[in-house]
Amino acid sequence: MHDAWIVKHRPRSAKEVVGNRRAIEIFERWLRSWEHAIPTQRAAFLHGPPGIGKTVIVEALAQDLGAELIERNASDYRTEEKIRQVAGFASQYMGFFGKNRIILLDEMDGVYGTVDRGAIPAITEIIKNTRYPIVLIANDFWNKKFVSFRDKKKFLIIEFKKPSVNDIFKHLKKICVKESLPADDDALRFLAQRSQGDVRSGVNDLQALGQGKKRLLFSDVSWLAYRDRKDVIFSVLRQVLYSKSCKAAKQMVDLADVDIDMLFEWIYENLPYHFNIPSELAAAMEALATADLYRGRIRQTQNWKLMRYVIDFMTAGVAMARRKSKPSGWVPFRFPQRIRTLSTSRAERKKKSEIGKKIKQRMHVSVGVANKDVLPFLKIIFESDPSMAAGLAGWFNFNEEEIIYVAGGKRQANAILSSVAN
Amino acid sequence: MSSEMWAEKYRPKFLKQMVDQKEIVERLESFVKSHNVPHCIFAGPPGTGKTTAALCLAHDLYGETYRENLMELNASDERGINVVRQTVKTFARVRTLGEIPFKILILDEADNMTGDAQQALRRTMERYTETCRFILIANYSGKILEPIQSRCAPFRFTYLPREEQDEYLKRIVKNENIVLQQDGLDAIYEVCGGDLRKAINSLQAAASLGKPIGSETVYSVVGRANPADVHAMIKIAMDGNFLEARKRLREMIVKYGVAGSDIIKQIHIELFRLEIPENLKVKLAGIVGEVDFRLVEGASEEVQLSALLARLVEAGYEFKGG
Amino acid sequence: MSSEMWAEKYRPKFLKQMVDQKEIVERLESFVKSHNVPHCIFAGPPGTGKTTAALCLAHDLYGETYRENLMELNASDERGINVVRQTVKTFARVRTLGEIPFKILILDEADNMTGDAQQALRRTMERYTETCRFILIANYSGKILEPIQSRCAPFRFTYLPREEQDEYLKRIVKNENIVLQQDGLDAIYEVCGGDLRKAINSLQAAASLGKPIGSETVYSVVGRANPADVHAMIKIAMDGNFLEARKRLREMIVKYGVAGSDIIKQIHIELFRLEIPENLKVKLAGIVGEVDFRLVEGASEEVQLSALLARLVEAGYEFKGG
Amino acid sequence: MSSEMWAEKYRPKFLKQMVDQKEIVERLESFVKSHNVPHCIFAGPPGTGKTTAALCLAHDLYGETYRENLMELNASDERGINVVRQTVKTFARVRTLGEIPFKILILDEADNMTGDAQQALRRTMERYTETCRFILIANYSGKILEPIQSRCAPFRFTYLPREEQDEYLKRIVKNENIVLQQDGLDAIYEVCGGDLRKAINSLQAAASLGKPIGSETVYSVVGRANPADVHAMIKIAMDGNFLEARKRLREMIVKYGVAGSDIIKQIHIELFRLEIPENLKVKLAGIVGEVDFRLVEGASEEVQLSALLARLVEAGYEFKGG
Amino acid sequence: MSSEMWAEKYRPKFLKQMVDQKEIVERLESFVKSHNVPHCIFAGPPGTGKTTAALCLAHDLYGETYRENLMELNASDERGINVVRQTVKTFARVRTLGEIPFKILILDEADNMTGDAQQALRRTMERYTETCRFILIANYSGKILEPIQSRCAPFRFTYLPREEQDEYLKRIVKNENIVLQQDGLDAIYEVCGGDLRKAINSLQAAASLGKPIGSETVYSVVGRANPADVHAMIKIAMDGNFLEARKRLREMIVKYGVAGSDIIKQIHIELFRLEIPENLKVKLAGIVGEVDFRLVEGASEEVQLSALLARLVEAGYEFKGG
Repeated sequence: MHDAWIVKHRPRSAKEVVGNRRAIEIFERWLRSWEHAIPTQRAAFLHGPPGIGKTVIVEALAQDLGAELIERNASDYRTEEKIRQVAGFASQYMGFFGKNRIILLDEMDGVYGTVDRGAIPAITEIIKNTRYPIVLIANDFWNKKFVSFRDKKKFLIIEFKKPSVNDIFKHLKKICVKESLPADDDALRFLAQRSQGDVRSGVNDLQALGQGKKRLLFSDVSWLAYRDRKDVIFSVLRQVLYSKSCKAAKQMVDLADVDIDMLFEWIYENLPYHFNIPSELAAAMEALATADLYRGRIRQTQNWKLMRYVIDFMTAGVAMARRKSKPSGWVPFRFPQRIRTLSTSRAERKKKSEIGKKIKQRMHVSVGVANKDVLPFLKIIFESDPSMAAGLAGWFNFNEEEIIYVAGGKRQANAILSSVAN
Repeated sequence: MSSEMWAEKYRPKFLKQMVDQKEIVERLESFVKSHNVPHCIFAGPPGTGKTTAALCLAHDLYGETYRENLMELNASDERGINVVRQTVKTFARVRTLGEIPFKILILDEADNMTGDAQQALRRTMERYTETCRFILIANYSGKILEPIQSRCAPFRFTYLPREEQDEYLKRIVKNENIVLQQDGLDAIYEVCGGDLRKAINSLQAAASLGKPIGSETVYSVVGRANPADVHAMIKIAMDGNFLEARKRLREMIVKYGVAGSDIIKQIHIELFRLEIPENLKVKLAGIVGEVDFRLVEGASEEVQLSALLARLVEAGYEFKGG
Repeated sequence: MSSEMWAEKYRPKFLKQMVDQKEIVERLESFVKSHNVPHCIFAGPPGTGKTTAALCLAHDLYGETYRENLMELNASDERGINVVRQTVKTFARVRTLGEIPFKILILDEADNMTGDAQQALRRTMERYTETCRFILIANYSGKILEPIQSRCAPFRFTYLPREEQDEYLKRIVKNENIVLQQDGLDAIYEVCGGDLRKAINSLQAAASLGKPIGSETVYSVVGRANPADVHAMIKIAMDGNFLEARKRLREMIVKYGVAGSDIIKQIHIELFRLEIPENLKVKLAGIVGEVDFRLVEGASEEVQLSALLARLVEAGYEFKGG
Repeated sequence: MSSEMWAEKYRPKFLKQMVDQKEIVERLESFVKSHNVPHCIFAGPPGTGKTTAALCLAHDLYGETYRENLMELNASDERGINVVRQTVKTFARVRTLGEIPFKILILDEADNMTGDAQQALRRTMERYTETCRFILIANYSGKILEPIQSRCAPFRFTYLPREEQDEYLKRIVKNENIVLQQDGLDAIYEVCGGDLRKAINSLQAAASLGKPIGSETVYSVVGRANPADVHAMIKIAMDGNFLEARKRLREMIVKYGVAGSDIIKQIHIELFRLEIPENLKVKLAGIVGEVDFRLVEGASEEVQLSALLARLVEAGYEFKGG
Repeated sequence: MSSEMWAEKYRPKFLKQMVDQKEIVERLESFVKSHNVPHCIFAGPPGTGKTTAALCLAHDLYGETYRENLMELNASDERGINVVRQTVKTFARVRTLGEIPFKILILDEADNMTGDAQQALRRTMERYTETCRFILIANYSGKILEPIQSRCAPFRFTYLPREEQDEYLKRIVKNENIVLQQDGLDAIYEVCGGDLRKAINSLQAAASLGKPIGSETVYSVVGRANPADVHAMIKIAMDGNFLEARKRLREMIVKYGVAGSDIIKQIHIELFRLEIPENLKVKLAGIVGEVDFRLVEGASEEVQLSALLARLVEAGYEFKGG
């Protein structure tokens, strides 16, 4: 009775897992295929947001299939040496009872990206030779440290999605029955919605609010604080963009408990859609630029008290720019594109600087000059003349990835690569 | 002058002594009743009773031996991954002897933990969930990783309403046999907002002067200028009386022992309470911000404060002119 | 030239020798009488006798052995948490032998301590409160954490009135057998305000030239321009004679060895003594603020000071024109 | 097809191969003859042969083993004081074996070094002057500290005259067996000024298209090599499409890594080519100057430049409206 | 090119060789006679012989072994508290062997020390006053703490008059067997004012080109534009020809390798030589100040200088119009 409900009501078999039927099916089929022979995909990579049962499904299927589950977590494999110790052996030798075995490397997000001292290469190495299925789990599959797992030939990649509100609602209802806690459907539906697909947090909320109650009413749940998720941002945005007073615009930031830098990005992304008169758009952008100026000053001086002016200008400043501007019709709020672009282009920028260093060695210029005055011309050559490009690639000592980058894509690079091979 | 801190002396010991955060207290009491506590996040501004609530919960749960079943850690003190890895594990590993099969670990300022430390914490929470429940205390829950948030029941603490804070202070006043005037009470609220701990500390400092406590005492003790004075000074400046405004400013600096940079902060607050058009407020914020930044860069305080007042006077001209 | 510092030589040794800060001295004497001293905060601007008062208190309390029962620490010297944690603890741990069961620790520039260090200090004060009393010396009490403030009796020191400072200096002049002219005395007050320590130091530096001390000597010794010169330069600029004003400015810089940023401060002061309409002062104050900031940022002194003069000339036109 | 960048392939190896900068070459040759080289500063715009001259000098001096006696360092890649202190010292410390008792260190982009780094450099130059001679390469010698300048023989490189650049290119054209039309040659000069490196790179890129090279080809190559199509972006903004303009801007910054300062320079130049009334140009130039200034202090280049785009949208609207 | 620095080679060795600063030299000679030196502050602009005077004093005092009794430290090099605490102490602790019972420590750029370091210095000066005398060298004595000032005899150095500087340079010219034309001499004074060290360094750099030294050589060697060129450019701009003025500006930057911030300073100087009404000069001085500041903050030179030219064009219109 002392167990937290998320433990107590953890699914014991695959059937009990909420949502993601198709993903579970694919995963189960893959696990079962090991009974016949070792498949070409020796590892599965399950990814998706927290709290939707990724770990749970592995445990449940191990149970269902009667397999021994060897479970390891990030803290166990930060280094190459450790990973070999914990997973290398298990992947090769049989246990005592000749049982089947599943090796689970959970919470891969916790593996250090840059300082992992070879943990990820070691994992890939173990996967290459494993005799038992290996399952990797992470929230953010697109993190660049997982780049080596993106090869679909070698890895079964399964995305887990958020279960529907209805699925979670049903799950919560089941728990209420087991706990003998009568509950209003409204209350449960509210909790289901609020969880935003995070089943675990839904169960947690249910315990926090319901435990010890005779009956769970809508009024018991509605007061509960929101976790910081999009709808909070949306209401702040609306207030910031349409407030009539400085106080109202500023207040939301204090009340809503959101990350200021993130909010700034949201405002920057969405502001232009909500001002249709050029002079007012200019004034609003000006206010934002002023806020940004103070962000820069904070960075430079490390004096955080200046944050108050960032907030003034990004909220009150933006709001006060409005005289008559209205959006043309209903405009949905958009996720900040800049964040997305920046994160997708990070790897590219790193590649560029590597290339710059190679140019520098050959041409007696700085990396900066190389990227500004040499690389653009090199790109044209690589796009237009494969044989000259092949020669230059050799001269600069570019590797395959770098050739593809300079050529502007795999397709364009093919001619160069084959010419290099000859 | 007693050396005991009133903030400690008057801290509630049991949940039922907590006068504020009713809904949260009620939920916590139900945890006690059912002998089951999930991992929790207590989020909210300083002085809203987060730590107090956690301690009361433990007290109610374990009774007088609660100290043995409870551990407080400050994440920002010994920040980083090692706290989590080692101290926490050691504590969580040892089983409790009493009726309740788990211990409680309070992790203060959890939002100051690095991302790595939080990742490690996430794992520890999971592994020791049977023997240890975590209460993470944070100002902003947004700074806590989602996978951890999703493992915790969230509670948001809010500032005490004015009346409740007043009641609290009045109780202390009565007990300590001091005199607190109404304007002193107002000043404390003005300075401390709903931060109860800060309010009690200020009260104690003011009391140490041994005189009836009025607003002037409070402001002088906390080294803040009286908002009414700041307000008046801004108005005088915006009415065009530059020299008088400057005189007032200097008086405030001497009278309250305030640093120029602190005066700027107060001007910033007061400015949004002025009865002037809203867009003018943004403009004034720009002026204040500029001067504030100059001071940060090391410009002369005296010169810059004059410049600030001058800009306010000019803004006043414009306002009336346009 | 004697190597003894007059500021030390003429520092009062006992509370009853202190001529200023009457009210404070009285309260301190009552501590001595009762053989009990609470933790204290001495707040106020530099040179108002804070450290002197603390030393006198100790002297009166312990008599001639006071050095053994007293420790002075400068928080900004070895700033940070370690001072507090270690030095303070070591000192506070050892019990005193005399009649008074506690020692006194003077912590100078306590408002320069980081927040963390202050937190640590708070804990140390709490733990060793029986064996050690703290006197925190600060310019701004507002920069000290409230939990510390609420443990301390607050004292606010203010600038010496002109007459008391003059009297003080005249005593030294007589004793040291030097000649101080009235305009020299005026210049010292002009430069040092009520900061007594600064005044005595300036007097001693001026005396080292071995000549009767007039205003020129004082200004040249402290590296400040003569206000009359600054005043004249501003007037010339505002009369429209830009080139002449610029020439004067350069002369002052060479003659007094003044840095441009210091000239700015003086122009700022003189501004308010000019007989010009207030709206013009407003304008000029804004300009001076701008240029002050630019110099702080490292802009060219010559270019910026010219720019400032140019703005003064413009202002002069407007004044006459409008 | 050749497997080198032509700019390297046709880079002179010996001083006597250098066709340009005659006077400089002569002085350098006299150094070689006397087996003695003072510290030097090579100053001048990009692509005028500064690095080439330094390399040739070393080659002539040491013969084929010149690589061992020469070190190239780029100050903008490894800025800061430590390069100078450590790398330089290590290299300078080891004595050479050959006939010449010193090594040569080429410090490229020396005008990008901080003041502190230059101070350290100065001391290092002094200390190791017997075993190591420095050739500082810079765009502006004025940004190099005077004490360093006065220790160095100054050389000033200037842009190649049109005929010399043409001759150079024609030699390459002949050797590489490509066809360069007269209008192509004109276009290269038009676009590259006297920057030889840029000219050769443009030629090679144009040649890679495999067609006779006319002006069209040159312009298109240079245009493609410049990912910042600022002109188009300005037009889009002035046509009122802020979102599209912002998208373009983001691509330039994020995708192509163009520095904000380069974009704004480009905007400034394009501004004067716009077909809008002069007074609007002046107005916009003022705004560009303002944003340029903020670009340095702000946190995000994109946000600052977006604000400029919004102003352009506004200006476009007004222009059409009025 | 000899590697010896002329500024060293021609530096006076004894007080009696010093041609300038008569009054100061006299006072110093009296110290030598009395075998006693107080702590001193030598204040004044760069290149006025402060260090030279200190070295001569030591030479005269100790004779040929003066190097052992003298230590030179640069406060801004290894700024901060530790220099003072350690190096100084070590040096001051060891007693001298000769007739004079104290050593001399020259602390250059003492006004660049932090307040903390100066505090520590003050204590060190006090403690070792018998065995060590300090000569603090500073540009502005006002930046040295008064408690230090009051311990030191003040000396104020001023710029050399034009004739003395010319004489000095001519002596070198004769000795080194070089040709310096009158316009070269003028240019050196134009660029260096009375800063003798800078003048000698510039002369040596110009001489290294091996040609008779005229004004062009001087300007090009020091990376300053020829004032005549700057003058012409301003005129062109004020005549309304923006594009031509911008071309000239770029040419100057290339030709003389001038940094933007230096061009600004020169524009500022030329401004006052223009034959335009004074009120226009006033206006332009304001504008130059603004742009100077932006450049310091790191704004783009090209954009900001263009903007400045645009403002000059505007001013020209107004001038002719009004």
